[in-house]
Amino acid sequence: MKLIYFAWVRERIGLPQEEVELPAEVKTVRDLLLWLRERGEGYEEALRHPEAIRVAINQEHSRHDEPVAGAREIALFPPMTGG
Amino acid sequence: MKLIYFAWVRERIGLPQEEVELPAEVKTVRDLLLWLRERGEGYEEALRHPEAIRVAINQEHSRHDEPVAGAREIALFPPMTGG
Amino acid sequence: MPARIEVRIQTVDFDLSAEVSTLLSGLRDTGAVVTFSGLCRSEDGTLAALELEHYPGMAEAEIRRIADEAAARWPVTALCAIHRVGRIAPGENIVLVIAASAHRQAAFDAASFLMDFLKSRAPFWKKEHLRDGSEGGWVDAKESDEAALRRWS
Amino acid sequence: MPARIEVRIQTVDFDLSAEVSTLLSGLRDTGAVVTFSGLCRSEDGTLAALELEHYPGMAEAEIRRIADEAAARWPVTALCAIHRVGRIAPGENIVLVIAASAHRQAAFDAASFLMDFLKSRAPFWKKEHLRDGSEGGWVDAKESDEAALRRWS
Repeated sequence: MKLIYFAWVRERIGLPQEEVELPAEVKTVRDLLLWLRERGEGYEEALRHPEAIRVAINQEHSRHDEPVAGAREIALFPPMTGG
Repeated sequence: MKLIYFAWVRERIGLPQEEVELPAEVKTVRDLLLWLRERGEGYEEALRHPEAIRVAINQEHSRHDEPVAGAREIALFPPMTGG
Repeated sequence: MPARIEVRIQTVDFDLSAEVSTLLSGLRDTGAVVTFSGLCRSEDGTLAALELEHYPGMAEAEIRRIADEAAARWPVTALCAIHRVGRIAPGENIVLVIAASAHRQAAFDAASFLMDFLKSRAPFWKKEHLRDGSEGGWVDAKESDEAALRRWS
Repeated sequence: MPARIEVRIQTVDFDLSAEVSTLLSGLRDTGAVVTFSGLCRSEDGTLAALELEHYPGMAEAEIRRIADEAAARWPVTALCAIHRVGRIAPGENIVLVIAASAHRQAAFDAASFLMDFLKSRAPFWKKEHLRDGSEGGWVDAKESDEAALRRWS
């Protein structure tokens, strides 16, 4: 599965994107954030407050209780500040 | 005193403007409209429904109960349709 | 700093970009610009032109009073209103309002307020000329335009 | 007739008049056009530039979803949203929204709705670069922008 990061999430993790294999126990967006947070210092810094992270599955906004099964592309980013 | 007419008030009266001497009993805008209505057929046609006529005294909107004393210029016109 | 206010009545057309950039030139801290352009509709192809009449002197003064009121109600950096008069063909501009502010809501509100009051308070009148050569007569004022003023009181 | 909808994300600047006239070309019965331009503020002269990042693919798709929703809610004839990305200096345009309709209220509402949702739902992020050479950091989302969405529900 492809993970994409934007803005300060990208800067703190230190990668614009990566491919990951999710373990079976990662079922929801929230599970994904908590699992990622254990992957190293940059992840821990980016995802310290997982509730503040916005997530899009296949380029559509998703809530943290939505399932990740079958997603091709999941993006993590801060609240948007366009316009 | 100068009277100015616009749009269909001007067309029905047949004049863009005129100078008039108001008799002493014409005290308010409403008095003026009723007095003018007696001046001929065009006036009668223009001012048949005096409550529909908008009036400006010295280039500011005025109500029909306002006094006309001291006005330099009084304009009569239909409701505005600009914009 | 007081808002920059520009009011014009003219027969010639105007250019949106040129008016916005002139209005904003040298102004700092403008983050939001809302424009409203009112265009002459074709009325399903029946209209040849609108003829716009105004009360010279009062029209400018009344629009300026409306703009001053808008500038007192919202933190705008600049306001502009341009109204054309004379003969205007379908598709052409009739009126332009511009409101600039640091933030978007003030710009939207000031532009909308200016248009609502301009429509029902500024002394302009529209007469229709139809494509079949007849006069369509003077456009009636709409109750909905009068009603639109109430939301600002 | 369904509304004409145009969505673009680009690094280059845009011209207001050109975008409006392209959007409206050949459209009948448009009597009201509202535009919103969002500009980069100087922040009292401290800002050198904003850097705009976006999520390619999703940004276009999300703005189009917002525009489709606006077209379903108001009788608009055309909607346009252009968002710049990359480095943008104070005074330059960041975003443009255009809403066209037969009547003014629909055009004002659709433009305001589009901007409110674009600000809080379209995946764009701003980073500040300061004139003293330092990075000002990523701009924080404002609670007031989130609150602005509630008036449309």
